[in-house]
Amino acid sequence: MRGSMEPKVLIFACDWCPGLGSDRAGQDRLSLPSGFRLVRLDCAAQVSGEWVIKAFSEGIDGVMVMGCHLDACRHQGANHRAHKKLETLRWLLDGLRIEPERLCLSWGMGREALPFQAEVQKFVSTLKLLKTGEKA
Amino acid sequence: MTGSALIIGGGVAGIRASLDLAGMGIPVHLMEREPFLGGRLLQLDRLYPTDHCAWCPVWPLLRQVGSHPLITIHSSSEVHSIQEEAGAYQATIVHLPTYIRGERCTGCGECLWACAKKSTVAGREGPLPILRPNSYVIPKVFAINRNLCGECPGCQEECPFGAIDFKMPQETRLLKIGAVILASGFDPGRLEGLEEYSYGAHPDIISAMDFEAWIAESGPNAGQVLRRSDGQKVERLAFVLCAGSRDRRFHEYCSGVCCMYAVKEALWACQRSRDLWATIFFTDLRACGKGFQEYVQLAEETGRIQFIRSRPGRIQPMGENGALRVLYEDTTQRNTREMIVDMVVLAQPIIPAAGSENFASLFGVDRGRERFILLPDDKFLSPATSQSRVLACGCCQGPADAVQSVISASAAALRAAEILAQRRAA
Amino acid sequence: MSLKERIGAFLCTCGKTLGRSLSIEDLKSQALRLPGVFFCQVHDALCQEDGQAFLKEQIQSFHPDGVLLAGCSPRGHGALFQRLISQWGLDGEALEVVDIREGCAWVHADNPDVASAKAQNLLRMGWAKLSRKELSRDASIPLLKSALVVGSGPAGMAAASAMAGQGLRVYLVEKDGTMGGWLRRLSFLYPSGDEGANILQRLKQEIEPSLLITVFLEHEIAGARGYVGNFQVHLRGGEGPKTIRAGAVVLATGAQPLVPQGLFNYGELKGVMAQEELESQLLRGQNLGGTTAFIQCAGSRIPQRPYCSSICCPVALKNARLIRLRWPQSRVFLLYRDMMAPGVDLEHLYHQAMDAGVRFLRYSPEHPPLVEGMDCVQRVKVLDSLSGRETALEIDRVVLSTPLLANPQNAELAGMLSLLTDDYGFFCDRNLLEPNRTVTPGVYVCGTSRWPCSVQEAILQGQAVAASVAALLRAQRAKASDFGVLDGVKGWPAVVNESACSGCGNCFQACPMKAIGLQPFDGRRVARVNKVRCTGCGTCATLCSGGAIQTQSLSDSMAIKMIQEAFK
Amino acid sequence: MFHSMESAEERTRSLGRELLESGRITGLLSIIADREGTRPGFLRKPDEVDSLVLEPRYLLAPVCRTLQAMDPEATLGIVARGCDERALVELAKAGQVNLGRIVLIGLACEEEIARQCGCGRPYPRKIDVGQKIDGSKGNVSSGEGSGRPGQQLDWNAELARCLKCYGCRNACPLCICPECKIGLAMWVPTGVVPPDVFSFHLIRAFHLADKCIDCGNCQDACPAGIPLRELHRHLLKMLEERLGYVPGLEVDRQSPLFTDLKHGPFNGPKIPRWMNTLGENEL
Repeated sequence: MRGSMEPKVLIFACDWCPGLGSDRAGQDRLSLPSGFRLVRLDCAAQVSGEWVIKAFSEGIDGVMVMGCHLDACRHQGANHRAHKKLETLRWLLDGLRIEPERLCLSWGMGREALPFQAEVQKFVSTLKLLKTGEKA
Repeated sequence: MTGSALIIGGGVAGIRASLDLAGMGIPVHLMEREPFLGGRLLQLDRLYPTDHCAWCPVWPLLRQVGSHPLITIHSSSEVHSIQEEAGAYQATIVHLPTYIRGERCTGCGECLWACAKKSTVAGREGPLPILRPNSYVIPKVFAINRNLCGECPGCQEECPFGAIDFKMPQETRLLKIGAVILASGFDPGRLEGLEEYSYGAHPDIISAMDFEAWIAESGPNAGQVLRRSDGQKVERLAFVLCAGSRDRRFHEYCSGVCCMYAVKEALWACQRSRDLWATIFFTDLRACGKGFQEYVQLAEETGRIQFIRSRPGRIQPMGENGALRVLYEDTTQRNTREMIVDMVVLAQPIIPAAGSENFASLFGVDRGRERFILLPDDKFLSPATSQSRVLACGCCQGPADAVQSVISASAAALRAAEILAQRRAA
Repeated sequence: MSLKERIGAFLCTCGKTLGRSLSIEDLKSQALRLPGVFFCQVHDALCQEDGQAFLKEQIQSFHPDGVLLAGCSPRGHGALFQRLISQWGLDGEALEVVDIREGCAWVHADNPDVASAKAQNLLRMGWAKLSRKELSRDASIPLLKSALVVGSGPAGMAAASAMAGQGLRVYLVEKDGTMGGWLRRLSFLYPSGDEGANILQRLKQEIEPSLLITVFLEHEIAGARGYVGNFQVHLRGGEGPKTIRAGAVVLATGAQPLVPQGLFNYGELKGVMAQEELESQLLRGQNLGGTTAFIQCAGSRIPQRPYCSSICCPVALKNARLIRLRWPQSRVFLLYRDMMAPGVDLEHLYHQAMDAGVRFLRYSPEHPPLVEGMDCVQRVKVLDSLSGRETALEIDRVVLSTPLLANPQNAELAGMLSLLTDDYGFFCDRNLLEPNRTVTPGVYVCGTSRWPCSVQEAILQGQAVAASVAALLRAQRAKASDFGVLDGVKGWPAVVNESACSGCGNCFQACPMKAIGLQPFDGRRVARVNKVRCTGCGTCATLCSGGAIQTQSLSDSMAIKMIQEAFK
Repeated sequence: MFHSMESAEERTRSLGRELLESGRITGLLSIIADREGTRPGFLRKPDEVDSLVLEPRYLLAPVCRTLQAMDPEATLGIVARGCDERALVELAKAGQVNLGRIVLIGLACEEEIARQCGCGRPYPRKIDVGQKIDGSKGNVSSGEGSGRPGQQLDWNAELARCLKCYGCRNACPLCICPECKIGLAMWVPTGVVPPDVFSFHLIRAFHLADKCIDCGNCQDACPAGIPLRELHRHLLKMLEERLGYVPGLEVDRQSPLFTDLKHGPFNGPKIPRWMNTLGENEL
């Protein structure tokens, strides 16, 4: 896979909204970028910064965290904390001059097939731009 | 085992009631006219005032209903007849064929794609005859709507499991029932009667239920707010409340939930298209539930939703697919005005579901104002109807939102449990 | 037991349709290459009877300690398979369902190579997760068949009698000397027009004779400990403190109307009264002839109290009509902003009031009515926003419809039972479709302590709560993981490794469910998870630098391994 | 200069003596110099106080934590510079020290020391000794070299020098975990030098993101002279700009990472605020 243009994307998805979105995308037979792997979670708040960091160190190009929309978290706002925490990590990446765009937070957009597809495609195209930027 | 309960209607009220009853250890027969459970709630996109998607709070309930050992689901079924004997009912339930064998279908969707490709019904517009469970509703199997189906062998050939069977007979089941809970829900009332709003004359004059489906993320436009006539972005949107309710010509009562869902739809429309302005024509803005006033405030804070106390006198299409002219009197300014909008949403009344009439007569239950099921005791000590062993909850006994429905459903379930316990004792 | 040595893999081809977009053979060989996987079976439809039979036969003949199942999305049949394998003597958690249908074959149908490669990765990820899954640590808790009801208003009484009807032992705690709460002070009830006393009587008749209900009058809650199934609630008052053990707690603490001090010259002019004063006058059968003006939204729907108390309009309608009917000579004006009469019955009440000759004037918040008079009220000036005319009404009395305020006690109770209250002090419900449940399992809320509601709705809610409690306490025991964010959703509690815990309290501060505490452990403080409250959101784990607290559904080691396998 | 230095030391000693004589404190924690050399010391008797010195600057907070762990009942006096105080505050938030049993002698840093440290806040909140001087605004210099703003650094080159000696971690007053993740093979591959940028440095920095009190110990401890402080300064800047939070200032102010977007308790099902939060990656 290394060197191929298709970015490697790891998606951490809360099973409530985005998990449903991914299933619906399948049921509608939408075509999605080939390079993504989806990990189902009980809540987006389960994603720890270290996982994201580890993913990067394992050579994954981009990590996407998808959760329910910000005030509809089943766990009384756990995703608020997740949002801040991962935002901090983005600042940290920025500080080390690693593109923070590699970590994408998406709240509440992944519930339906089409928005899910749109989110993933958007992220993948961003990553492609980054790649070409590196090449150039 | 003593008597079991029959719950009529697989909407959120029926689901809640059956879960509570089963939880109390009482076998439940849950009967739904449609092939799938979920009722009206699953036709909604979002719920006010928390803006949760309608699906998320429901699917754990559905999953429980689907897997509960004490709950028997009779989908696409109807009550054929009732015999009363010795303090119990003998119900005959007709299970209409879905032409897809539940035990064989895995929901792989092959038939759907086959149908889309091969269907012999030439030039058919609109929906496919094959109904797909909208991601894991219960039961998880597909169904065929015979009225739309041309009975070509297309899907049969494609189905890997031979689940499709056009010869599927209709089954009748005999149930012994100790108590009945009516949860047959509501139907959106017809709007054709209101000439002044020329509903049907113009594609952009649309009912609220349709509008919600139209702008839903899962809807045909993936969440964009477009005109039905020419697919252009909607920039000026008008909601007309009390269209057909609080109106002596049609329904004198207030449909209870329109104010709030209009606000909700306005909010979501505004969120989904950044350059949309909405006007809500109201009579009394009945926002009197937990968090409702704040929800209305939220709408006001957007600055893109204005509230006008008025009931428009006329809605005129300007040309074939042109814009719409709304003539109204602003009752607080006391002057008649007109407003040109791209789309008008009519908040249609909530009326008892078509079936409820039938059920009422079957069980000999009285109906009160406006043909809603009558609760003589006014729910004061129980949600019992004129027949002591028949209870009612949800919208069949008056307009109710999701919260009120589940509350009345649980209360009905409790009462049913008491009735059955008395039978046990007797 | 951490690493699974005997994993059985099953591939479901969904009627060979998956074979079209990905190579099942490669997938099978991949599976067999995975450490610990000692057999791999392919089947066309595991979810069907024959498939289930096949699964059963395989599992019971080979006795794997973990099952790796690749097929449709776990959301599809995951719960079913879990139930099945737990019936066949395996831990339901020893199952990992890998979604190679929705998330792989179907979305990459156009590109079989990609789909196959991805399916293999997904399978490896599933294996990684399964093989590192600890045996689920859960707690089994006893469920006492008793419930404690706080407050004996209509909601509390209804709940108590209904729960007793379901065979539960009920303790009804009331801070006053008699039962009934506000119901005692109400004359007639809308919409039916029953007498309040009559309803109260009927409720009492169900409670007093019951052997299962103990009523503690003049008692209050002093403190509460424990969790669902086994709360210990301390009472004060009466003849000394006592402690009640109950499986569930029902809060029906009610609410009280705002005393409109300083509003519309209340307290300064005679004849300006609050709605409940009018109620008692009606009860006493006082003469209310002459002219009456009702002013709605007195102290509500204003910036400092923005909510609508929702019962004031119907109450005013009911009383206004009552006055008109009893004293035909009387004149009654109703000054409102929006007439909150939703539904069939209330709208009907509205019409009845109109027909009875009540005059309605709509005022706008910008121009509230002016109440005038010397020491006794004489006139109300109001600008009718509909006619635009300012009218001065010569009146004998003004009735202010004031909102219900949350019981000040609520905050204290919320603290004891770690509940959430909204900005106004009413209890928060857990979820839109579970209106009477709180975020604390086993604690329920009904009536006006949740939100202002009519007596009728309060009783209904009381019965609704009773149904939930009866269902909850039916079993002898329950598992901690049964209490997730919603009923029917598992909430696997987080687990703490005390030796690695620094006691820094990040988890305890951040936990959105208030499920974590700090407690001594050989000389230091370490985090302790309340297994019932915890819903497994994982916030704690992500904020623990030392990795001392972990979620069971996806621990760090599982996650890392999955990440490493994702693109192998 | 030297004169005022003298008097600062004298003043500190007299304060320390008073505290010891009054019996308010069990002992005084400070830097001491005697024939055995200069080191952190714990003075129990008033007459020992003569050995107290102020230089060199050395972070005493971790020592204080150790002492309290040994004897929780003791009340400790401590000569605290700004960094000491901030460290103690953060440690107190993390339940590691008990401020109730600590008496601070607030020491404002001399200009020279402040400059050497490139300290942004070279003074405690309550100053008993010395004059408050403004901290340096800009970025600190790595070593004595000329200051370079963090954004311009070539981090790959900088971090390539890392020897993985864990000096940065060991020197950090706020690294309190019994098991440190960057020591575990699960997180940081063992036997790789320089360590993988992501796992080693990012995890370390991330853990301190909302705790770092900018004492500079990590950077001073680094034998490879990696300007680690630049990284933390950047984080602190963002933290202050976006979340209005500065670690180490108030004991009762919890880290924003523990709360909702709208600070304060989340009130269950409530009115959504998606209007300004949905889909945005900015706070």
